[in-house]
Amino acid sequence: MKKLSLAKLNDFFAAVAAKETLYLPVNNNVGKAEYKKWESGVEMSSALNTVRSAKDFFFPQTENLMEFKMTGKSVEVFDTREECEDFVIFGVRACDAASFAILDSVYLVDPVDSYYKSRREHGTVVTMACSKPAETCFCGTFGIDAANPAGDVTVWEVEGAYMLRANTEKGEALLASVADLLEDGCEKCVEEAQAKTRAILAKLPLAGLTTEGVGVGKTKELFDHPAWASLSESCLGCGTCTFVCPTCQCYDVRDFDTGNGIKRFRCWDSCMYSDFTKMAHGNSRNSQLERFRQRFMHKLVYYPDRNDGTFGCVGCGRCLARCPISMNIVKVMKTLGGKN
Amino acid sequence: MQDVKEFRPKIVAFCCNWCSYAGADLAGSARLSYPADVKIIRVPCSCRVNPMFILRAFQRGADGVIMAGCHPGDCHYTSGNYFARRRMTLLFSMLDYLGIERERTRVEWISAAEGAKFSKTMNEFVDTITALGENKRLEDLRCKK
Amino acid sequence: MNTETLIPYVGVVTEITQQTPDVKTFRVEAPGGGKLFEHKPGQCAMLSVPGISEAMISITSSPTNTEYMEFSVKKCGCLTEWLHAMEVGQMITVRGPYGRHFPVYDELLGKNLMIVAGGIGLAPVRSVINYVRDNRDKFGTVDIVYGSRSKDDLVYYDEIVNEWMNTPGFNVHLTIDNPQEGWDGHVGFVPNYVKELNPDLDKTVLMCGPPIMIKFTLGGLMELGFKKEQVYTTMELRMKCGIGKCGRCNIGNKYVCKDGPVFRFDELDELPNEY
Amino acid sequence: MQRIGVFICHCGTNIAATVDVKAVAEALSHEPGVVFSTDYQYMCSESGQTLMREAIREHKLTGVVVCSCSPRMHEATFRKAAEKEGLNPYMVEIANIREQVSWIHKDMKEATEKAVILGRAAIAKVHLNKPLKAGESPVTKRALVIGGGIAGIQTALDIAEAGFEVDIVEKEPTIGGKMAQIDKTFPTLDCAAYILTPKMVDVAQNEKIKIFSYSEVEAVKGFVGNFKVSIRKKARYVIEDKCTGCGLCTEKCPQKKVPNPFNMNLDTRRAIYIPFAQAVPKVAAIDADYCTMLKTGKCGVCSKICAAGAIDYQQKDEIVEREYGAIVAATGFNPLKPDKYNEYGYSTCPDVVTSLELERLMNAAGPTAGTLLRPSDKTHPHTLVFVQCVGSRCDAENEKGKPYCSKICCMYTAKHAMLIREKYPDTEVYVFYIDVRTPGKNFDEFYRRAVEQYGVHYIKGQVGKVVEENGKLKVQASDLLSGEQLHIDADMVVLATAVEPDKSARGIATMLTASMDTNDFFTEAHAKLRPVESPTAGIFLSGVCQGPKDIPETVSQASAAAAKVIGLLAKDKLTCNPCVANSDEMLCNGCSSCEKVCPYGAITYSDKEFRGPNRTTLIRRVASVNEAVCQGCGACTVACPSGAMDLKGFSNRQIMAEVDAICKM
Amino acid sequence: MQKMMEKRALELLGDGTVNRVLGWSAGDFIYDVTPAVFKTAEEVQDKFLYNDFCGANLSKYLVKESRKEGKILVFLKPCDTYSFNQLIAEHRIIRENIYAIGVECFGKADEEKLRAKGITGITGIEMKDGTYTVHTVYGDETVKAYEVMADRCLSCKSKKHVAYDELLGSEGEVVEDCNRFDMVEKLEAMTPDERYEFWRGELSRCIRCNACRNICPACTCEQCVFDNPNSGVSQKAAVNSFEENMFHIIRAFHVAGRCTDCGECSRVCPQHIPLHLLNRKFIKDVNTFYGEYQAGENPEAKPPLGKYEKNDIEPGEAGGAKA
Repeated sequence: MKKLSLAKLNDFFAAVAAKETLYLPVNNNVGKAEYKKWESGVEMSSALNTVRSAKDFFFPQTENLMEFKMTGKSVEVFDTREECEDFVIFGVRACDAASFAILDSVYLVDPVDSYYKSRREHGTVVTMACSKPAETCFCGTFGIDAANPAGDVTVWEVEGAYMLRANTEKGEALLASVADLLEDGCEKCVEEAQAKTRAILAKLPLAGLTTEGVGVGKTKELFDHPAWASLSESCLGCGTCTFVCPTCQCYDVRDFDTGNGIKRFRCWDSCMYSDFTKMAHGNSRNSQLERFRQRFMHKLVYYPDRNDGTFGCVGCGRCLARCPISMNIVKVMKTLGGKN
Repeated sequence: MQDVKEFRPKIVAFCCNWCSYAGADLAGSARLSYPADVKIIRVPCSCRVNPMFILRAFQRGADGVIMAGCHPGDCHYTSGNYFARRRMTLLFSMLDYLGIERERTRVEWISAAEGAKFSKTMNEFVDTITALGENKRLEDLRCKK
Repeated sequence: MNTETLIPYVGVVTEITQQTPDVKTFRVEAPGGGKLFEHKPGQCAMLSVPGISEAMISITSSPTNTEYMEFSVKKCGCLTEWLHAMEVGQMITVRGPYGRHFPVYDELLGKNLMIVAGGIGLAPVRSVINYVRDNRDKFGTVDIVYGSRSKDDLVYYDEIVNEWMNTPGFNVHLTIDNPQEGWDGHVGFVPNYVKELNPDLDKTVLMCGPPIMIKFTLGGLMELGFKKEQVYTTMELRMKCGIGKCGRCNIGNKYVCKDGPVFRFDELDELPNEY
Repeated sequence: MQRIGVFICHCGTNIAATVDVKAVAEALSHEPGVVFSTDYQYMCSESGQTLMREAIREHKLTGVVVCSCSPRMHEATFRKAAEKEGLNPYMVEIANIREQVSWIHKDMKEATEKAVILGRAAIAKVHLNKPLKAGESPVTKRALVIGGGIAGIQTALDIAEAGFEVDIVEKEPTIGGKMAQIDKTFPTLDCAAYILTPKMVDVAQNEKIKIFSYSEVEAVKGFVGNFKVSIRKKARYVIEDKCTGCGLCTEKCPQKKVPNPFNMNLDTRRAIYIPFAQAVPKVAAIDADYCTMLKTGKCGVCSKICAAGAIDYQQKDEIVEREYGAIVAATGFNPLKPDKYNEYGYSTCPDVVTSLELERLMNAAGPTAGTLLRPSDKTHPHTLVFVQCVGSRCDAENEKGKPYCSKICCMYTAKHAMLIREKYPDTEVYVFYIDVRTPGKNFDEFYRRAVEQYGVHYIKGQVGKVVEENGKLKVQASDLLSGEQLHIDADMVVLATAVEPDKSARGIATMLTASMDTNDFFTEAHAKLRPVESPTAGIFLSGVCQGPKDIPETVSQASAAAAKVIGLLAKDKLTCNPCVANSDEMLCNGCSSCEKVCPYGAITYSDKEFRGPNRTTLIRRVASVNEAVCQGCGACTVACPSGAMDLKGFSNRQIMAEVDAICKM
Repeated sequence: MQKMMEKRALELLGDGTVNRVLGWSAGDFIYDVTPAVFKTAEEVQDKFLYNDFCGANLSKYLVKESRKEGKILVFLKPCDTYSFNQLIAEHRIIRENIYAIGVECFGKADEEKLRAKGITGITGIEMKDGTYTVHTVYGDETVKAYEVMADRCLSCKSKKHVAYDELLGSEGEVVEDCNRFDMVEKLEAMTPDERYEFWRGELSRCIRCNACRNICPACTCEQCVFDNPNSGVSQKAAVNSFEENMFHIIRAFHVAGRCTDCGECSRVCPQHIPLHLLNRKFIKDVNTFYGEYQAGENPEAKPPLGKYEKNDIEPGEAGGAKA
């Protein structure tokens, strides 16, 4: 455990940023937190979390995959990816940190997605324990401890200082590189801070939310559940929940004809979109009910089925705050039998 | 000497078949020149010009887009240019509102008999766009070499 | 397998055969000749014309063919239209192979097989048929029940008549939906024909065709006493990435492109009913 | 993937001198889909077309791009050639590398580059072209002629002669037009009335011709072969069928002080009148502005004396709907009113007259019964000064006049001068001119007779000022040849005022959707090759409405227009423009946005059943386009937010493909 | 109000006038209200809610719902009635299948404004006399309703219902000086460079979730051009600044003259982009150039882009550098 006096916070950021790109939550022009590159003068946001999740760092909304040149009947392929450089993300919350494991379970299993892998290898995640969770938080439901997030380094804020704990080699290396700014940390202070946070977590309205009714082996039982009709009824079929979700990982691959060649890129896609499963000979999910069901079944049943019971949701609460019609995974879980 | 390549704008001109395209033909017959930077796309009527085409041109690298049609009241289809006029008025105002240079887009009414006006308009427009320089605010970097 | 899974190979189309009015078979080779990669019967590859689209197409040639791969494509949608319009010498991109193959290396060994196919559905199982022909000693008898709307819609007709029908141990049963001049073979739908044929229960069935055919054939087989464990099918669902990541082909806890497209019917029972 | 052939035309040296045609052919040969690319001397020639047809056959072309002159010139030529070879004509696109490249650019490199880019755009478009099939529409076998002057009369007679029905709509109570007002005609000096009135009678007697006199075109709908026209028959308060034209009413009407426009308001007529003795139809009309009965309800003289009982003070304007296959504009002209030319004193001095006024003053049926008398004091003028080009050939900046030459003034002035000198040898006649223009059969001879035989003083120079002083018109002028300033005391000054299109022409052009030039003359489809057709299909041009003309020219053009109309009406069916709007029902929302901007009412809606998700059915309101009525403007395509409405031949994708090709870096 | 609405809903369901009720359904927190179709009296009694957080415009749901079997009751706030009328004008909803009850509205609250005040961990809100008492896990907070009123409601254009079968509560008036164009004017007064920076700053946050489009009662296309692979302009993500601009310009253009200024686009934007400022620009321009026009006010009125005047302003005279 190391300690960083908040007075030295800027020096710390400067030192990290001197070696690699440092990203941290910053308030944008409408006062909402988003990850931005640290530069001198940039202040960290005090918001609980960013509007968009931290998945962007490893799974950006759009990314170029390759290019093609077509002349006459011939086709040439060019791998145009840019080399990924080392970077640090500072201030990731427990929920988002947990989401990386979920993304890994998709992108790092065979066949490995090299685009994702490269960014994952080059990124160091510094997490920040929560001290003021919101009513929309329910990470505890999925066994995530907001007071003790994962990540390469974990940070707790205690009076006037950050306590930092390296959890991985990458984390050790990061702390070592700024060792001259750090002092010895205080385990007890961290425990106190954690206790405080956990006390608040227990009082949150969704603290008692359980995963009863969903999870492994529930496919047959839930797929034809009558509640899907009313749950999905007012869904707009937009991609808001998907795009703010830290664990949604579906993508589309598209080609763009620049006039001088074809750029093939991938971009986020949403299973809520009506064309998600549209193919040349039809669409296997024609109604919003089917699409809505897919999204929640995937997170709450199919994913756990494939991943030893781990849920595809980390309880960050973004979809609760952002859904235009306030339909969300909590309402779904409760309707399907979850207790609160 | 600096090795600066002279800026030659790319200009797309949408011309209605009945008046302005014929005006361009007349400019040609009369050998009234205008810069080669102007390339004409023939449309049946100015009302065929979709704002999407104009944005598309900017995306693909145009530096200026001009739409030319029959004089109001002279539309071959009676009313096409009146609708086009409203559409373009609103679109141009919106582009301006977004801070995109107002001068990059223009509408002119040029009749089949106005070869001279066609040539003059195109010369002027090329000058305007050359002075403005490259379109940066509505560019799509993917389409640039 | 290509390490950069999304980056395709470039292949040259060296021969185009018009199979039916809306199906063409494309022979694809590496630019320097030879196959782009090895595959197993039932696997798919992602064909693409950059700027048009990508589509998952089953590899219809047998892995025993050492010179080239073949893809049979039915015209439906912009990519397939493009492919149908192209000429020999055109390059396209190919990546793969993807998906689970028919278990010709283990479970099917020594078995009597019955292949049931409808329309373009013969394409994915053709690789099995020719693999079995080339490894005749490893398998038992092969019954092929194949039907289409009309005689003109039967794919690989010449190959069926000239080669499959002359292969020892092979029994080919062709049918078309409606009577047609110049056709003296069986007339009727595939599911009914299968029932008429009343196959022995020792057969393992590989099935591919339109969903309605699959549904009724399966029902018929169950009635005859077949078990779902004896019946395999291959599913055509639009797959985008082919590597189980993009999420499009997810059904229940399976990804068709990774866990399929070949499934045994008892496995499909586990899945929600949306395939 | 299309198989495209590209053909670069040299157009002799018209293109090849500025554009490296070989380089263009070479560059375009590498474009996707191009399987054949070549250049040729004259693509539009028989052998050029053969070259194209052979290539279509040999290379199994599915699309053709011709880089040549404007598509307005030869698109039809090349499309026809392609069609002969079995290729759908709409698979042919033209890249305009003459009018838009070689004729306006000098630098070969630049011109060649641009030609390549325009060629690429055409290729990109052809890739998305689809074979189009033209529909057919029936032809209403009747023509409408707007204007009953000599142009309209001749056109109508010729059309009727061919056996087709013709309606003439004339805004005045009689046909005859300007020619009826003219005394003698140049260069033969025969009497206008002698040659015009028999034609007017022919018109009246021809069963195929129906005259709507004192009527105006109110609205025009439809399209070539199928026009629907509303004609407003203005109330003339005289029942046409009953009036015998006896003229008694026009003598007994107590309201005598009505200016007489037929005599250029140089005398007066009654409130009920027949414009002139030979009027056709010879039916009286009441001038509502002056009729005491209509204004005050007290009088009724005409009604009382009319034995035929033809007077109807209650008559109202009547709208008649008629259908036509073709419409001829013969709206004619008016002499410019020179009231802006204060220097000539027209507005202030009664003895300054226009040439047409002079015609009336010399006409036996005119206000002076043919004796030339000064309007001011009815005395015989001894010195006359003619001023040429009043309002003609003005600088563009001059807002009073017209930039063009009115063409007929030189000749009629020579005629006037000659007639005056002939009849009144004691008069001195001066003509001030800029140039004397006499191109025409026997024209120059005629002019020379005026100068040589009749001693008319032709002075190249301009009149600066005309002022009235003690009954004389003091004319200040300059003689450009001698450089002298001249002062002439004239008794009369005659202004050869410019010819300008009739004021009604613009409104009519708008209704006909025919285009006009800046001077309000109708634009012809092609200045040389299609001079009697408007660019708008089914609209033809006859007489001065297209540009200044003398009588023989007018008559020739009138007959030419008639020939074109006859050619059109002789067809039973017309091929429609296949480049029409098309609604994709799967995308249509039925919101009616498109319908609101369609000028032809070509879009209708209906409820249709569609397959919804999972075997449900949905009923949706969707648009459909009447292809025979749609003219293909494309207004609907932009009004449609969903992109359901598109235009064949100019689809969104096609235009964007052109944009892409042109802007390509 | 909620009581009255519930009562009418139960009555109309009970007497068979309607077979469904389109309203708002209570959520876990007081503000997370979901539009819902209630089919039974029990559902209404159980879940029906009308409070200061019922901002969602229900009119668009009628595109689907009015095509179903039987009549549906819908509750419409004043601004929703404009969208309702506009949808009728465009033949998108079937009026005969709808029983519309106008409900009064004095402005809706924006929970984002509570969050902006640092209020979090909300466990309940009590609303009384224009004051909200917010219970949170961190203690109670009180705020005045107007402090957290949605921006769109602060510049409400009309409290008048332009269409209904029945009205509950009081009828309001069109707000003459609603100041809704203030921000547009402010932007217009900026230099082009400033405007460009402003919009880049806003639109660059777009994640193309399509929430603005999908909530918009004017965007009811069977398939949006941006979703149609055959349109040539389909986009799935805002790949770069051009595509961000393109999408929002074209979307605004497509709803120009049709947008009723209900403000839903800005309400739902997860990135808080003030999208309504684009629509309002068009509304303001239409008013200035072609005379006052309020979409949805009169379903018979010809839309400004569906008509013209011979002496309309020339494009060259619109916008441009301010003198």
